[in-house]
Amino acid sequence: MIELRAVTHAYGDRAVLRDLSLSIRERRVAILGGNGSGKSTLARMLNGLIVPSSGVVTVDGLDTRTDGRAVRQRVGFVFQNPDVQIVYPTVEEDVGFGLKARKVAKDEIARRVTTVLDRYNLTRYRHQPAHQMSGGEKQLLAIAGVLVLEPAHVVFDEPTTLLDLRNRRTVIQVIRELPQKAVVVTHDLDMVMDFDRALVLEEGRIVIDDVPAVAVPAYVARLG
Amino acid sequence: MIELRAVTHAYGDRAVLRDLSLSIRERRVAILGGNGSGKSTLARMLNGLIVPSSGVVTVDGLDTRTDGRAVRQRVGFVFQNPDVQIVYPTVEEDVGFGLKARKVAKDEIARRVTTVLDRYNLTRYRHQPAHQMSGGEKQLLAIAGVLVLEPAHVVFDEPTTLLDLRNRRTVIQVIRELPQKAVVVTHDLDMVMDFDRALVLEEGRIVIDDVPAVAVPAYVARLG
Amino acid sequence: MLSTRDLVLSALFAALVAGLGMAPPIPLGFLPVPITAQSLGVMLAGALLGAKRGGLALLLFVLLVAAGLPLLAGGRGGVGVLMGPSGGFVLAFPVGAFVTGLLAERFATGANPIRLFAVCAIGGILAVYAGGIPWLSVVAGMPLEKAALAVMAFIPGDFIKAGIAAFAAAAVRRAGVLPTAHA
Amino acid sequence: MLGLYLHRDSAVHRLGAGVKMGGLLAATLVVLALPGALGALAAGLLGLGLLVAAKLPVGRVLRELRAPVVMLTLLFGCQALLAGTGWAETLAAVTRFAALILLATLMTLTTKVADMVDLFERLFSALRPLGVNPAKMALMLALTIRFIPLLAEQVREVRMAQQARGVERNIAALFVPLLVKILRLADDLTAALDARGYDPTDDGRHT
Ligand SMILES: Nc1ncnc2c1ncn2[C@@H]1O[C@H](COP(=O)(O)OP(=O)(O)OP(=O)(O)O)[C@@H](O)[C@H]1O
Ligand SMILES: Nc1ncnc2c1ncn2[C@@H]1O[C@H](COP(=O)(O)OP(=O)(O)OP(=O)(O)O)[C@@H](O)[C@H]1O
Ligand SMILES: O=C(O)CCCC[C@@H]1SC[C@@H]2NC(=O)N[C@@H]21
Ligand SMILES: [Mg+2]
Ligand SMILES: [Mg+2]
Repeated sequence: MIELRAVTHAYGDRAVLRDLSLSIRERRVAILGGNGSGKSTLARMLNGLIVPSSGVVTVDGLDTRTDGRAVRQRVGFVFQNPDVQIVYPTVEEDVGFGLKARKVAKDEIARRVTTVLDRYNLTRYRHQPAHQMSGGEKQLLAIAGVLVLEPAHVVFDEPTTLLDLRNRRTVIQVIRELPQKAVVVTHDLDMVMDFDRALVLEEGRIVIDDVPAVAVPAYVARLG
Repeated sequence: MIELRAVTHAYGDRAVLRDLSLSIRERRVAILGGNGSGKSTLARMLNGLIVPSSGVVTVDGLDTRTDGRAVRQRVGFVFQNPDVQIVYPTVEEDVGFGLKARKVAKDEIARRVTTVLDRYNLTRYRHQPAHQMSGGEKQLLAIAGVLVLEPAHVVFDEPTTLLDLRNRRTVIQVIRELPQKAVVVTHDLDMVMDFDRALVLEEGRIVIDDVPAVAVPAYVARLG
Repeated sequence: MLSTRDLVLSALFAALVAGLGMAPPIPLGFLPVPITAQSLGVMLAGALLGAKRGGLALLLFVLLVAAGLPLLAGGRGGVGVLMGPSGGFVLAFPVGAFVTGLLAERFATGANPIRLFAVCAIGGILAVYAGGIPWLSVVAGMPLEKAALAVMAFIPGDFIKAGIAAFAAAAVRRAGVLPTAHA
Repeated sequence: MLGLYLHRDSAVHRLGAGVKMGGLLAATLVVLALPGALGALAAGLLGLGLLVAAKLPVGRVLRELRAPVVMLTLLFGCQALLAGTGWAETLAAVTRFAALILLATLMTLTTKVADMVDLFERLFSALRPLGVNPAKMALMLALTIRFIPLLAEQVREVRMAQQARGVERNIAALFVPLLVKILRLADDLTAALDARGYDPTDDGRHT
């Protein structure tokens, strides 16, 4: 469970999240909202990449401020731009990076990398430079690099924005089948219709919090 | 009119456009296609940012290879990633940048910048650092920076990808009302339904060329 | 202690120096050492990242060249090249960036391009030449004075580079995206 | 483009990074110690032999040598013309350095970055008493290699964006946005490393 208590965040003197309190227990939660409403800031807070200016964020009881490291072990994060997420030059090495950082044994790394590459249809790129892959393939690689660590929760920040129809469908399917709990920030309303819950942010406040069947039309209506 | 004759393009030994011939006279033309199909390469060719490996591209009779500079004065370009397009630290300076490069008088610059910021709801950011804006705000800024130059044609490379519903609607409306001719690369099929023509690329070839009412369903069907 | 951000910044600027190697080198004619854009990277790394991270960035670059990556201008690399006549300059790059950074942290923390220029010239030219000249003299079997004199041919180009570095560093400082020098 | 790892199933590929790096170092010293032409010949033959043994595409690898050879010829050739160094000596110098570059290229083409970086990590652990953190050095080396194409892409994009906005050639207008972009990119790259479980306080000791 992820919990926010009276969370406020400001960059300099610009407040972007205002007094949020929230518990996330559902399997699939969408975060919607306009540009600049604070979605990415909130998403990064869920695994301690950003710690709140005031208030507390906990993940399964761990405080992101004091247990950042443990929290990041539990919460995977997939960025909007896969380019920033790729650390090692070739696909195989990159997927293995997180495991290496956790001191997993070499042969165990090789085994888990093989499994995950296979799952996301990346096996034929195994020894290729990651930077030569297309946008969609890079996004899958970024997801593979996170999921190989088997986190308990995964946060996605606009995972489908750069993708074509086919790749978008693949990623939506991947998220749908994920055994983990997932929080997805997106502007793509269609993809969240079967989620368990949708939050709508406006100027750093939650203005709608409901099932998508209610929240999405309400959000669209709000835009006028 | 934009014309391509027997255009081929390769990066190193990787062919991404293959023998394209094409005249664009319509007011609104969409370029569709999967990730890596060559859309951005084609779009960049329309104002001479990339010159073809072989073949000729002309804009209103000017060859992009020999008259690149004049062509770029006629054809504005909005990039997929607004970050690359922003030159100056603050919003106001950045929008004025292109005008300054064209030696427009100072008070005229100020006037036009005011108008364009107003049109795109950016007035309140006028004196703020551009790189601290959210993705969507930056996209609007990038569009403003191009349109303030009043080019004869505008090419957009996925202009709505980072935008929320409201901004997306704004940008679609902006493109709809543009007095200029526009070529739009996009994965957003809804936005091109009222265009005059849609081209679908596949592995560097045009596989569909028709009005959107025909081309879009055919493209979706092709994806299976 | 290096933060994650420090690692990333050093690696990014090491990559920037490698990228500057894509600009074609210009042979001087009377010396087997080319004019290259890479010493501009030395100045930028020092001026923008400070002594520690800037020096580290260039150290990474040198290590990768030593490991055989073709990162020197014109696609050269390997220990062989480092042991060649121009090797002393390359080995002095980290020192150059470190000195530039040290001076920048002391005397050019603002966006004053003249101060930044002076700092880049001392670190990026003096310190780099101090390594390059003796090495050249030994490897090419030239008397030290002759080597020192020949190397003066690089000065005009290096002053231009210091000018570009100073201007760019000043503008970046104004943009307010600069990481603090001692984070 | 960067002559990075090219996967093949060969004995040369399977050799340990340490063996290859040590071999490269030894070969370099020998070549530089031998009289010019002899050293070049020895290194050239060794290089060609390894090239074939590694099952690499010979034409492509030799093509990577073209730019450096042109460069070396200009460098040493001009010197022969102007400073009166002998032609034989010039030829020897060019071929010697070309052969050494070939050996270095083979090293990078047949060794995975991760293995090379592991080697550096082992070497650097000797410097631990001096306060060097070998794991950090290793990660930075890997990151640098990863960032080179990323940066090349940024340069291309910034150049195009400048042109699209009517500025054709302006070094300042290239460097300022490029540097701003790099520094901003650093934020996201840092966040991404942290998100992937990298821990900067980890001193790299295997416990
Ligand atoms: N590092 C930063 N420094 C200063 N301001 C920032 C920073 N990051 C974000 N902001 C500002 O905070 C606000 C919220 O940003 P955030 O990225 O969370 O929005 P978002 O909802 O994800 O928007 P988008 O849909 O465009 O991605 C924006 O107005 C943005 O300009
Ligand atoms: N500068 C470059 N060097 C090498 N290859 C490139 C370069 N730019 C693009 N490519 C490759 O050319 C192909 C076509 O790229 P392009 O950017 O035109 O595709 P696209 O249709 O715009 O894709 P997307 O929908 O993902 O934006 C891709 O496979 C890409 O990897
Ligand atoms: O690529 C190499 O072999 C090393 C080149 C070193 C060039 C030195 S750096 C200082 C001076 N200024 C130049 O332009 N070239 C030399
Ligand atoms: Mg966001
Ligand atoms: Mg594209």
